[in-house]
Amino acid sequence: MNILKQAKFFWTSIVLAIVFSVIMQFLITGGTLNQFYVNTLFFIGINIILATSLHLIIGITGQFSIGHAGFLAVGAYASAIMTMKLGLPFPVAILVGGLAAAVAGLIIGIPTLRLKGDYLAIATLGFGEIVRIVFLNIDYVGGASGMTVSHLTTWPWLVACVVLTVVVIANFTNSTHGRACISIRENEIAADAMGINTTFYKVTAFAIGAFFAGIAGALYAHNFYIIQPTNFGFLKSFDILIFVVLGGLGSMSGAVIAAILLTIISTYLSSYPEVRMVIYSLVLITMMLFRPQGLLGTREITSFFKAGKTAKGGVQHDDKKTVA
Amino acid sequence: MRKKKLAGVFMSFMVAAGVLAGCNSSASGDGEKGGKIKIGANLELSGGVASYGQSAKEGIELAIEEINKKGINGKKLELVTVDNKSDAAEATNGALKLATQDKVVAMIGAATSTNTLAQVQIAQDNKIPLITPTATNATITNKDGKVNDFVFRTCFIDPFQGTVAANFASNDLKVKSAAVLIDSSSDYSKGLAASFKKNFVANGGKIVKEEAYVAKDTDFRATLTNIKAANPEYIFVPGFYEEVGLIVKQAREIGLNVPIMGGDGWDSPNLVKIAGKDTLNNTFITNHYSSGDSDKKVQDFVAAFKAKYNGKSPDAFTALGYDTVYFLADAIKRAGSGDSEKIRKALEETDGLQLVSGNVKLDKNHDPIKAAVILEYKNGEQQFKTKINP
Amino acid sequence: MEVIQQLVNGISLGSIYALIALGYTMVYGIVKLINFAHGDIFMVGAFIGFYSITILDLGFFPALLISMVACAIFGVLIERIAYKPLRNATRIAALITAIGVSLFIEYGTIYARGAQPEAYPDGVVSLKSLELFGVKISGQSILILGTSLFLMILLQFIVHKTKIGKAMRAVSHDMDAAKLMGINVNNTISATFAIGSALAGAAGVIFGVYYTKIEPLMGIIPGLKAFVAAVLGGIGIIPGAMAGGLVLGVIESLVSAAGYSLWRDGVAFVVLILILIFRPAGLFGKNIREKV
Amino acid sequence: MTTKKQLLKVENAGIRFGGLKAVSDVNLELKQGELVGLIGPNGAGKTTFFNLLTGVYVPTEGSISLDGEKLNGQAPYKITKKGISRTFQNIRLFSELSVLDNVKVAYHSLAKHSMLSSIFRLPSHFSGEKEMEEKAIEFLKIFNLEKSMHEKAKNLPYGQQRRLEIARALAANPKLLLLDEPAAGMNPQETEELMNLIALIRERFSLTILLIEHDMLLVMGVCERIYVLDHGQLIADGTPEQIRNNPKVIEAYLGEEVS
Repeated sequence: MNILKQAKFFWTSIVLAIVFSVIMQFLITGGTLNQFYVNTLFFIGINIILATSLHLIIGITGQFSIGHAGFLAVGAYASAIMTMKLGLPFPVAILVGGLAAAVAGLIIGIPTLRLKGDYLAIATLGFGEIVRIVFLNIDYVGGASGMTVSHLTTWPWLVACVVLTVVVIANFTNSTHGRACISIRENEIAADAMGINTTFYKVTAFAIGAFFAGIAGALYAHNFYIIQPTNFGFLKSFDILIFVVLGGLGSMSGAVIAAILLTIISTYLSSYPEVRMVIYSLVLITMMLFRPQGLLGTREITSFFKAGKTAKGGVQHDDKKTVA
Repeated sequence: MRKKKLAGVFMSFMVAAGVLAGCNSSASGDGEKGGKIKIGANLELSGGVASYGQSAKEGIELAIEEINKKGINGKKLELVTVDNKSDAAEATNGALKLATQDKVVAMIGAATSTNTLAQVQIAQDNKIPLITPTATNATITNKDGKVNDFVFRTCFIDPFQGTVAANFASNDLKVKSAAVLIDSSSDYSKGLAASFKKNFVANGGKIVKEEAYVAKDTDFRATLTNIKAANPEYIFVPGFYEEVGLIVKQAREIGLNVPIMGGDGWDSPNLVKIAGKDTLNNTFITNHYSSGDSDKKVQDFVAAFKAKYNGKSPDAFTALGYDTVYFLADAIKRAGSGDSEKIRKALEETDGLQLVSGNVKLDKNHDPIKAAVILEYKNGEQQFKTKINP
Repeated sequence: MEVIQQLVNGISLGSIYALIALGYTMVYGIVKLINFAHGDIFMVGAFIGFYSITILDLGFFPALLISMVACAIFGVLIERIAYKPLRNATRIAALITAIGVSLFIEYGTIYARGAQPEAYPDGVVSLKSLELFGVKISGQSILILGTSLFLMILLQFIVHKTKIGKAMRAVSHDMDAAKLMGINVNNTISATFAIGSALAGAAGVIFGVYYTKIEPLMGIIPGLKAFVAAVLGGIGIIPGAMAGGLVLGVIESLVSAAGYSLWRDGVAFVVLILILIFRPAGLFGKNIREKV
Repeated sequence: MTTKKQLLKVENAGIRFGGLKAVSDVNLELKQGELVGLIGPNGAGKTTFFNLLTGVYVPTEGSISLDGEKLNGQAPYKITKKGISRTFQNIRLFSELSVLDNVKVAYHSLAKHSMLSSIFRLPSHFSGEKEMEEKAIEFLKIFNLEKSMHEKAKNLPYGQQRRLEIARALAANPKLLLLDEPAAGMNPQETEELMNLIALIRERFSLTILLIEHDMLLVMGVCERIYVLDHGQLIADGTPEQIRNNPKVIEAYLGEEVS
């Protein structure tokens, strides 16, 4: 693709994003959107960050991690300590949240990423639970009863973080480094034989994914007033995993759309408490039965508008050994 | 290709915004309209502690049904329930929905402290009274010495129960050594344990062992074996009946036969079912009322509840949920309208209101002051031992 | 003495994990699916046992049997409806479906009967407790151990001596080859789900008798623990699941005994991760090299 | 040719899996620019030997060195960077990636732009990616694959997939190219084209090539020297003519036609 055109489109997208967020900002401050919608938007934004960050790990690099809530927790707690205990400004907290989660990603990634498939999944699941239990036992952050956090997440910060996440992960994916990650997903042995430092890229993808999950954690902590270890159990990890798989493994726009849709569905259903989770689970089951490849399959949403161009990414669906 | 993904993201954003904006236009108006007063309930109806929220909800619904038979100031209560999935984020979202979407005049808060704390700021910002039936964290009503003027609770957090229990252990049971087993996920449990320890030691007793568990644990044998090894004469377990039932049962099983005592969190017929009648002998609780009490209020509540829910017995969450509605209804009545500010003021002025869980008067922190009674379990029945006024 | 008491505690707990873990491991061995709904079948088993005892007024063993049969049927239904159509899809799709099924069972039960706990009646099993060298072993512990051991031996017998057991092993070894050899793969997989679910159902009833309290979400944590146990022992390996369950139960008891009950689950997961790193195929597993 | 510099030296290399000796005591030397064949009956350990050379397996005995530098125990990607690149017996393309991207992946270790430059789309990213793309297309042209460069690799016909694998291996800029049965499953015409191609790239990139092949005709036709592996051990080496007449080789292939 023409490089100049690519750059031009990149900047157009950024401008569009700014225009969109400014309009939304007006709607918010003008009161057209009430707090409930604003908060739902915040929730969607946080989920988008989580979905794209896990997409990088599972969808692109093919490393089956189901402990993502652990990174969310690390980011949430680290950032909350920054603002609530040390009195540092929110931007610093966001950054620290991301970095702390990235470090956690490195710590868990380096020993476990040599594991494959289900074993990696189990190890990451265990890691997520360990993180939760560690926070449960630290009185400094309130132990089991949690830690109250001020509401500091604002729309501009949210948009900035979402855009940053999406742009960084998209840019990473669409570069030789992203291709290296995809090659690991497609065939690790061949990738190795082609000179790709597979360990390095697996750990890198893991750390980048963890970094953004940590940022999501910072936004989460400062939006919902309180954080508690039980909020970050393995069921939370499953929620994030569901975004990625339901959207279509390997499709970033799929993950984003799934995050948006499922957040809206779940919010809408909260008014029907009796049947909420029953319907939600049925939606999940039916979706997977009728579209096991996810909403968008391996494609990006743009490939539906432009024919004849192969999409990048996606895993083979005929090969059972690829994933998991 | 990358930018196309971005385009996708923005499009999705737009779609989402569109959907949301669409909903907005259908938002309902005032909370007091057409002879109805809208109140909201934001409870744990799914997720980890769904049993708490569901119990509370049953009590709330029963109370509303009863109140609507007569009406308040000629109006009826309309309940809007949202499920917070036992998750703070969802609780925030739910509270915002109740406050800004359904425009309720008052909200009944979550059953646990976390999920209630997630709503406190919203109640304050939107100036809508929030009453939690069972959340015990002190900071809910009073943060850094400042009272959250729109936030109230029906349950009892006063360390008074711990004091009463400690005095009872020292003076009546005449024990010198005690073990404490705390539910570390509950501030209520921690608070009771702290005041118990302080008073028990002041009375010349000795805490020989301190152990902890987390709500929803099921196997306490190892911990109890540890406690047994320390050889206490008495065990203080200020937890909730779901775990306490198992704790008492397992303690007796491993031959730990000393008196066990707890607080109002024990109070549930399910406690007897879980622990068993015989095993529950030689256990004591502090409570605000005694359901074996001939108190008509209590008896009527239990009977009405059983009638509505096919013979099911109410538990502490149900009773407090039920009480919360009456607490609120009383305030609405006195406020004379569905105006949130007036309701807030009326709630604050509550004094001597007779509820199932006792006679309620609020202290300056919006926490109720109730008398305490000590009850003993004998063959599965609560027997009144003594009553202590604060 | 105290240590022995703790070991007894741990083994009782562990044998429940082991019973649940068996189902996990069998299903994984044959369709390579982490069946997250398995813990919920355990919960359903506990409730069926409860209703058999309270409403039908049955004793422990009839209730156990009814629960096992009902769970077997339930397990097969789940497999046929939710998993079979996905047999050729990615395994992650099947995993998400399993999560969906798990949520559906949990919240379907809550929808049907509410989320509040239920308590097994007293005296379902009236066995005297045993005092051995100052260690008190409750009658229920002995019953649990006995029943679990019996079921495990029965399972070993089924897997190794019967036709269906041989078919299971063949299918888990190589599904396509088994198909070529005339084995009815669908039925074999269903049988695996049936047996695994029956064991979970049995575990549910035993759990109910031992711990009294049952509730719709009770399957989540034991399910996760049993899964860890299956991995500890080497997932797909039947004796491994038993050993893994017992080891996990004992570890948990010892950690609690050491006074770190809040770290109990953490230690279990740390052990899990260490095992995975240093012996990825589990205690009983063989490392298999990928062919290049 | 005989005066050329030695490139690969394998001394007493071997590996055992548990008690099983899969390959043992292999001594082998390749000089720069040579095209050498490695043959042997099924299960003789040919692919295992390739795996030893490329670091997939770590030799349990002996040593392997390239250009005098010891390779034992190095990670596969490092060995690739040092100049050994390979194809696989069972094709291992990145099947969901486009043909072009498959080649670009192999070119990755030569990329000049850093991860940060890609993430922030700095000028070096664009120039780096551009250079990569041009190079990759160049390789595809050699293999006559440029027309289908935007196809997914898995959608290529079988013969083209084989060719793509070689193109990809070549893009990693090897000194030594290891081809594991490149003609497997090809018809005679395709095989011949492939052989011409191999000769061409060998000239053009001054490559040394080690070739595993089942098709004896092909091996005898193009290779200058041949090593024969049986039961994990080298049983013979020499010119095609010598191999053809070696009784040990005939014995090893007993039942198989040595054409």
